[in-house]
Amino acid sequence: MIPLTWYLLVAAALFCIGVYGVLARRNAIAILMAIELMLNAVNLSLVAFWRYLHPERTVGQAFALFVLVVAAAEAAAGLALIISIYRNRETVDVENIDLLRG
Amino acid sequence: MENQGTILALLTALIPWPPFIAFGMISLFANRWKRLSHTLAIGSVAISFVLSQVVFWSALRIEHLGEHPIAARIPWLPVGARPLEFGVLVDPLGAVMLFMVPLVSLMIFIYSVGYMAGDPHYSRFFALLSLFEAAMLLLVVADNLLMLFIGWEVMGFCSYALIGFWYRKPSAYRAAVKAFMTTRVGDVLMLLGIAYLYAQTGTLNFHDILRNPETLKVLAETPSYVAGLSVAALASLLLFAGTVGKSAQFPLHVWLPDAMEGPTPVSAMIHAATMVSAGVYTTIRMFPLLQAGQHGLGGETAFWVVALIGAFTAFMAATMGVAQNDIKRVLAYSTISQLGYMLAAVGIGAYVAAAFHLITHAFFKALLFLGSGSVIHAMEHGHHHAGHGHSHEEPFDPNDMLQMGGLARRMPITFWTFLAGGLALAGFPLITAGFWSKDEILGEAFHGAFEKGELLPLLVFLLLATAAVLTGFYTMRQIALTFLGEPRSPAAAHAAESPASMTMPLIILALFAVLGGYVGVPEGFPVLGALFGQNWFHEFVGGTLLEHPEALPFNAVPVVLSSLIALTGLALGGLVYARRPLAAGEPDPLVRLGPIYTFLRNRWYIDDLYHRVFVQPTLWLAERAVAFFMDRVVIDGFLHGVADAVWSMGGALRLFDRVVVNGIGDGIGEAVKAAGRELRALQTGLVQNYLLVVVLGVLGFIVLYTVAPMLRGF
Amino acid sequence: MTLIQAVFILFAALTLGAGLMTVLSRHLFHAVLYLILSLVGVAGLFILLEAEFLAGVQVLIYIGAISILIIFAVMLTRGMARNPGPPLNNQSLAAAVIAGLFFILLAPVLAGFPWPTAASGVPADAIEALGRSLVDPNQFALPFELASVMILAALIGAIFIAREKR
Amino acid sequence: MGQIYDFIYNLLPYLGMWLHGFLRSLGLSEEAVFLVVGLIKAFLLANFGLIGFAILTYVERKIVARFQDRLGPNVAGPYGILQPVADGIKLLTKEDTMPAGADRWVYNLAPLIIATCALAPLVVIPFGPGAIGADLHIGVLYALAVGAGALVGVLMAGWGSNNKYALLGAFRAVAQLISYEIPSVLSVVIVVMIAGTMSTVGIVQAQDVPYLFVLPVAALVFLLSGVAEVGRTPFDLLEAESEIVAGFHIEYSGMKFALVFLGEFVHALVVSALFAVLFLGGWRGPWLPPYLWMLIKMSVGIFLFFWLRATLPRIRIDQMLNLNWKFLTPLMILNLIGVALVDKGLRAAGVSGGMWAAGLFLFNMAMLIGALALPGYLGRRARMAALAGEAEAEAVEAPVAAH
Repeated sequence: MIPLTWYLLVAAALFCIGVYGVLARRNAIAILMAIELMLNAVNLSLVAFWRYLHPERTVGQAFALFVLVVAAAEAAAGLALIISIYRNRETVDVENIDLLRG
Repeated sequence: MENQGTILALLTALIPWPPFIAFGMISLFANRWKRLSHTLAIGSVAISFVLSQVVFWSALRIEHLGEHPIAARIPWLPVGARPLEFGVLVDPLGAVMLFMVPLVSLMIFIYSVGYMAGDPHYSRFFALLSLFEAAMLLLVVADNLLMLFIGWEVMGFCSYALIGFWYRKPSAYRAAVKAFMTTRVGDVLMLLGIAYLYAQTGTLNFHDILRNPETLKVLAETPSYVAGLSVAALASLLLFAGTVGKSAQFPLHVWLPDAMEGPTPVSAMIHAATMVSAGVYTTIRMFPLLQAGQHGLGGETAFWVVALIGAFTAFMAATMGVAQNDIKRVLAYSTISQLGYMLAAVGIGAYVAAAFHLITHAFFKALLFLGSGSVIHAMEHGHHHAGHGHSHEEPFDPNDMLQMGGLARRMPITFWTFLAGGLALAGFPLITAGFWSKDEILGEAFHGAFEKGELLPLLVFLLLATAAVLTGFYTMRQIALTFLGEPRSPAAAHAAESPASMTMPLIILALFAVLGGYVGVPEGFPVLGALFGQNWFHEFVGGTLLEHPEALPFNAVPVVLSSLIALTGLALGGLVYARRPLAAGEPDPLVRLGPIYTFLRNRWYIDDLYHRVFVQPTLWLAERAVAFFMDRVVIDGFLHGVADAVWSMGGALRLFDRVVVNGIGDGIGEAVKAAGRELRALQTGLVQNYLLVVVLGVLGFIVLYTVAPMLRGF
Repeated sequence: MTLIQAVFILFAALTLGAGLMTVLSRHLFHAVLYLILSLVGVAGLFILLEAEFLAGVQVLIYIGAISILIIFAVMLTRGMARNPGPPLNNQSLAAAVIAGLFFILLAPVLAGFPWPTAASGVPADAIEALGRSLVDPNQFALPFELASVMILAALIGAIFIAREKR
Repeated sequence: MGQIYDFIYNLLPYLGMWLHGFLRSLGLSEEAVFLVVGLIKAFLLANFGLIGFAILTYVERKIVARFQDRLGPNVAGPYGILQPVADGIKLLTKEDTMPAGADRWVYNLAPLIIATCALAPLVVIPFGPGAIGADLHIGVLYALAVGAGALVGVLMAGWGSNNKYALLGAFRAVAQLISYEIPSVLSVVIVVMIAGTMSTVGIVQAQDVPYLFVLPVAALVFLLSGVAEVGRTPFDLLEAESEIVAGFHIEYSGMKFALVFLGEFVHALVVSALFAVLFLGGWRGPWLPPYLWMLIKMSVGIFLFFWLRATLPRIRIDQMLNLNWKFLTPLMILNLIGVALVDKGLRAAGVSGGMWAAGLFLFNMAMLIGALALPGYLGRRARMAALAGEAEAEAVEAPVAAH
């Protein structure tokens, strides 16, 4: 049997990888992917908790599903934004998108 | 019974829906179809009105509505052990609101048909108005702070959209943005309060928190580590901040007068009858929390804050109202001032009085606004009527009271209704609703001040009394300038009575403004008291609280006092304006007050202060104040009275200006500028930099909550 | 180490390795492929957790839809993808440190807590129960509706934003 | 006699039992046996796919030839039976080229992924009671999911081979596949809803009446979108020679091309198998042994594919997408809701068995007729409008021409 800790550690690691990606990638799409990674990490821990703490309750899985939906919506909207940005500015490089520079 | 209760709850839950649906349908389908859109809007409000009446009257028949209110909830998000629940709650307080809100709004909706006729964005107006109505009703029937906050914010948006309704006018959209931003300040704090309360109690349901002694006790005894306040006190103060924003209390009152840029029905509905009173309503709702805080740690701090802010605002706004020439701005300031009354009442523990004044005020203030609207309407039409053909040199302002006069003859219905509203506002003894509610507040204050001999009620009483005088004064001034004497402009000369769709609501509201007060006649009152039996309103609404507040024993002194106060104010106004009506082009007699007039006219320069223009006005004011000494001699006897009164305040104000304005004022200004210069470098505009910091913050928290305890363990 | 644990380690390694490559790989298209690989790994872990349904949905939604979407975006913004500059920005080092720290802080907490080891078995009708709970007004009906409305709004918004203005 | 019949009837289960016993007798642990059996099953299924592919190529060419009044392959071996072998040898011996500037790994992996994703669903195809790769209780979902994986392969192929035609082809392919995923998934959902399980075996066992006669709309749409997903005429736009040369696999040759090709055919096989399982009652049938029934039912689907290909012309891409988004998807959503309601209603009324099936069938038929009538009506109106417009135009032009 696999201890719950293993899953949690994997999830945490995946999440941190995602954080790193979000913070360090230049390309907006890449950042989006990193976010997807983070969401997956969350899902993983959700399901792990469901399995080990309350397999008889459906909350864990249900929330994982909701996260999935959110991820889908986020991908759709985010990519649409990125594409329209690309149309206007010929770049999806976050470092060049700094209209708010003080 | 149980069954009936659930049915009632269901009805209650249905109340906010019709306007909301109407909003959707109008904005989607009825866009360029005026008749349909106002039919939809009014129809929907009418439905809500009927529903709420049904609920109200059946709520009356329920024994001990306070203990067993009409309530039902559904789980919204079953998270962990504390599901977020949505639900409806109608306790006595909610019931009276439920009686007032749809009635007033229905009147205003009908009125709008006449007022907005011929506006290009007719449908948008009604769509927004309906959405607003839906939000307001949601707020009233809400059984928890979260729902209340949702309604609250939606109303904020609608207010913004409607103030800026004529967005082509720069002043309009500036006012809109100003209103939105100013209220934001309060709302954020309020949200904090809500979150704090949820974190502490695990529920936002009114009934669970406010009618649950254990919870209150715990809340009152847990320290909040902020200024030595108890959790209850802190939470109630945070929530109160929201009220300060929404109900335009000092120091966040600046937006309300500008909000008059919106169409008049909007001013009547949002900025007089419903939304701004929603702020007060919230405070009244959370009163038990406030009360709990009183006995707990931090003592009466919360009470002091609420009471003083309320009373001071009441006074300040009244003084400002004296010096306005814009008919709507006068009303705006009187609104602020009256709201201050209610909050002051809450602050001195006069729970029922506050609620009472809230209701009556809603009626007569809506009436006044609609009346002024009909006047403005008439002025505009008169202007067109008079003005076609020859051109006008100076831009015409239909709101300027100095341009009016003599309208009483030209538009009798408006005049009489307006008179009724005005007298109610001034608290004309016995025959107006305003008197009873205001009297109850003053009575409570008096009771606390002179019979219990406490300091806070004394201050409150003095401020409120002064404010009452001023109220009477500017009301009379307004009525006189607008309706009496001779027309001072061609427009006024050609003004004509408004259509029935506008006068009808006026009449109905006037009835309530006059008779509404009799539901709260003190029991011991000579003749009338015997006539109406016990103080129904007090008994009913008092039931909302855990321990029923006892009605004050009847005491003639405050009653007489407050009647005198009201009459004095009216008399003064009459002396100055009615005795010898103003001729065209003649300046307002108050100008002779010199600096004080200017000072008031410029609304204490608080706006300027907020625009970080500090120094000049202060110096300027100072030297004028000195000059004021000089020409004091020339001012005749009557002016002495007012002058002395206002002047003695003036001293305090000069101090206020020196210390607050100079010190804090440009202190803040400089600090902000400097900080801006320094921090500018930080704003790279790169999202990821910000994120980096955010994550750092998260790390900080992790350390705080996990690692630190471990270390402490060693 | 039992067989199942070996499988777990395999999937975990797949997930993390691919995830790492996702954020590191210079070429965007490869990044997407690695992302897909990592998602497959997660799906595998789901199966190990006896959440087959989620695993299936994961593959269907993430790999069948989302990653395809991302690939499309990559190709539509080809100017970037063809000749990629340095993949990382100039705060990458700080980011690495912070992410590392994050894990270092997180790990002991997760590992330290005494989690229940032996879990009770998954009920046979887990999937059915899940389905019912999603439409049960006392459980997730409202959030479910909310989610559906949200995704609808997101899609409409996406169409509106990305559409060629003319 | 009876025994022989019984043996033939239950051939596959017997084989399974024998294999299990044999392995146990070798002293393997239960786990190990599980593993080995799994491997063997996988091997068998893969080969089933491969052989099926080989046969299908031949059969298709024969059938299509008959349709077009030709002979078809007839040189290699009697009736050209050995044609597939010849093709195989040719493909194997062909030079394996790699286009310049191709994305090496991606380019090489793509065919593998396509082929694998095509073969994987075979795992959940039941060939009889107890004769299935693995009876997952998310069987159908699994089939759909891994099938979706092929998209990635297609995109990889299109991208990797650094060729604009390939990329365009890949785009088209994915657009088409993803779009038609939706109605097919919806129809599967309907079946799952009625059967109350996602396990393929369970669905087969639930079909006392083949769902073709209970949910005709779903069946039809599933078949239609199946054709589209397999990407065969009339939906073979992803390799429309006339427009984008050969689509995403233009650059592939030799073995890799063979893999892509295999993927396509196996996908067809799988779709028809799923059709058989979901709507034709899978292995169930009188007299004949289950696996034969399964094969027969599969061949029905296959034959339909060939038939369509031989008869219909290719449609335009906009027509294809319109058909999907504006007709099939809404239809399926409505059908889903309707079927759910009718089913609930019938069950609530205590109707079951034949009557229940008849009720659903009637409902579906009504819906189908309505659905088919509507676009016809709309189309007619549009044409009328167009004609009127032309008439006006002429009326306007006439005087102009006179001048």
